[in-house]
Amino acid sequence: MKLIASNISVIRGEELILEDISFTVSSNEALIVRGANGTGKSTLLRAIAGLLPLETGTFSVDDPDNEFGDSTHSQLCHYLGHENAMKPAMTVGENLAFWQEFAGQPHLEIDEAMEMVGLDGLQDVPFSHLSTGQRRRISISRLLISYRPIWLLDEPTAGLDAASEKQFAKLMQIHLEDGGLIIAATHIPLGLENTKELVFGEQE
Amino acid sequence: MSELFGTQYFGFIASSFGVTLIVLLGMTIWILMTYHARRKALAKLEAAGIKRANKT
Amino acid sequence: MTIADTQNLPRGLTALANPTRFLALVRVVLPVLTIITIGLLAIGLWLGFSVPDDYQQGRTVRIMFVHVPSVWMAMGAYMVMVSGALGVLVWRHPLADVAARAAAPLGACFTFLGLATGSIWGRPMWGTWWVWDARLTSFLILFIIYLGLIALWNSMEEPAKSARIAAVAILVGAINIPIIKFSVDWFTTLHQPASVLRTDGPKLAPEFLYPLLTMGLAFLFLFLTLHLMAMRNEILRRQIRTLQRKAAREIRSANKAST
Amino acid sequence: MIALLKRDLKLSFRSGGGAAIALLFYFAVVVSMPFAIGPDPILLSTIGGATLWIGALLASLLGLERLFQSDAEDGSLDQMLISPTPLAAQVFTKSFVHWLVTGLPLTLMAPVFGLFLGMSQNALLASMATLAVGTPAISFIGAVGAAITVSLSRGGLLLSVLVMPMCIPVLIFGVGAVRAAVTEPDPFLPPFLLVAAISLFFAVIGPFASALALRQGAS
Repeated sequence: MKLIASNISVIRGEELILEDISFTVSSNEALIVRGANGTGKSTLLRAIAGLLPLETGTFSVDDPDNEFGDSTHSQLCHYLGHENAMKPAMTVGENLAFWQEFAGQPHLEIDEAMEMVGLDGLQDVPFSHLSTGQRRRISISRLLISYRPIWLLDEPTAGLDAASEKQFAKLMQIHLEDGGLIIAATHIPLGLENTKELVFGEQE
Repeated sequence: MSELFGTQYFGFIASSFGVTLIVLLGMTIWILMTYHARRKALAKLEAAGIKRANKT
Repeated sequence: MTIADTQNLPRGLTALANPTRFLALVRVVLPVLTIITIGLLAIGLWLGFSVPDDYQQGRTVRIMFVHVPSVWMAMGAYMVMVSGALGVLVWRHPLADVAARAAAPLGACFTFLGLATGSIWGRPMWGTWWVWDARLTSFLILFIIYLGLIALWNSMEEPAKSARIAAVAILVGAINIPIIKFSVDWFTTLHQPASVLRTDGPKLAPEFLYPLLTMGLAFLFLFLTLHLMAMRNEILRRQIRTLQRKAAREIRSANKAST
Repeated sequence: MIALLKRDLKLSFRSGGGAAIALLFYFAVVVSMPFAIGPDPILLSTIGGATLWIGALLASLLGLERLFQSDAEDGSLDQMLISPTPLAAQVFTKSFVHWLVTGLPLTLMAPVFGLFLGMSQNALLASMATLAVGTPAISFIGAVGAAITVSLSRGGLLLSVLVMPMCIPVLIFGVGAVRAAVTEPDPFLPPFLLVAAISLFFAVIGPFASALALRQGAS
């Protein structure tokens, strides 16, 4: 499976933030998008996820063995933004149960996913009681409870300590080995092997 | 035209045309004023802009 | 909205897509429009005052020469906004939002005029300044819709994103106007049947019709002139905004370079 | 969608949920009316239907501002925009939950509050019927207003100004039906059915318009 981006340009507000960007990412591969703040890393991820209209260019998915039927590329994506997309008033278990039922294609069990991020046992704790690091890890576990081949990660390791970072790198590695692909916008090296780079802002 | 004045309806006709005149004139003047104000601001910015472009 | 995505526009509109060319066009057309407007206003007023009194309403019928055109233009302005909204959402025309945004204050003014002259016209006939009759009430609601849209535009920062959100608001307003009209008619049965806007053609004696239509045309050209000027102001406002943002960015990069 | 329905219902009754507050606000508006107008039952009963309806309108508008605001703030809105379920269906669900949490309780409590206003038996039944059929329209129209103002700073005030003109037909026919139920010659059914028609109309138009507004606001 491949995600192909051909001469993408996106306008946000009035400024042309992305101009004529093309790349391909195939299964078991990760694309690391680097560059200074405001050079369009998040814009690219939001554009792939379908949250931003494209001025020119298209995204297409090359799916040889027709594994995913006719769903559009944005329906094959998990988008992990700066926000955690969890309701503080509800408990962790309720939040994850909602997202598993809402997103469809259930993958890991909730307890299993929470164990993978090392937070097993917090099911009945209201989300508001968690620390920022724990909240981030719970929103990462959301990626595990329903299956999407493409992971779009915006500053995934923000708010994580060293141990959780290594743990998250392991999870990403497993996702790649399962035939998934990752596009991550980050400054900190993620410690993944098979990666490609896309650098913004420094070329000129 | 002459028999128009002095009738008790004169007040109403005058006031309705008066209101129309005031509102339409007011709108036109308001648009012209903003036009000139913005022209001046634009000119100032462009002038400053040009200077800044040379400096860096 | 770059110029690139307007190639699917009808030929004429593409030419207007570029703001600078539009400003040049405005500079040429404005004087002509102003002369026509003043001319029509003069003829209309002169005709209006030289016409004999109406047997029923006496002299106050002359107020109609101002009230009815204002009402027409109030609705006309909303039509311009609806086409602007469609221009933004369907063709993504860069000037569509400018046209819609420029038309709103004008529409609000004409609606206010329609209300003011309507209530003054009603005063001698019905004895009170405000009467809850169908047309005046629906124009009161239209006035609130206009003010709501103007408040919406003012509260939004980025013209590009706010253009599409405002366009949705305009279209939702447009869908509601017939419903509001129907409910207001049901709510009120007092107002005399609209003498001019009848389906079987104007009931008015011909000598009243000519001044009315002239004044109608005069108001139309007045609206067009003011609308073009308001659009020019809006384009200038956006150019100023872009320059200010560019200046801020240059200072930021200048600071970075110097630290 | 069912998941969204369950979650939003659960959320409304948790801390910060809109359910109880809207009902209390409704109670405050209705009870304050006799203090303003005086205890005379004849006068109160004539404006009873209107008070119940204006109270319901204001109480519904109160709860609408947070309809999409909370999702936008914590990032859920982005996930909703990406999910395969059509956005219009999600908006329909959220508006329906808003009606369940504010519109329905108001309708059920209307007869109780009507007693304070000295309304007759017919009037109480009529206002309950019209509110039951009319409050959904307010939720669906309000959802459009909420979607339009979600990305604005002080969206709440603007929401009411934008939504108020759209709710006037519902108000006119709603209160008209209540008055018709009391005064003999006027038929109750036509205005009542018109309110129902408006509700159904906005049940379809509202979600699509809101989805369009939400999608534009996301970029």
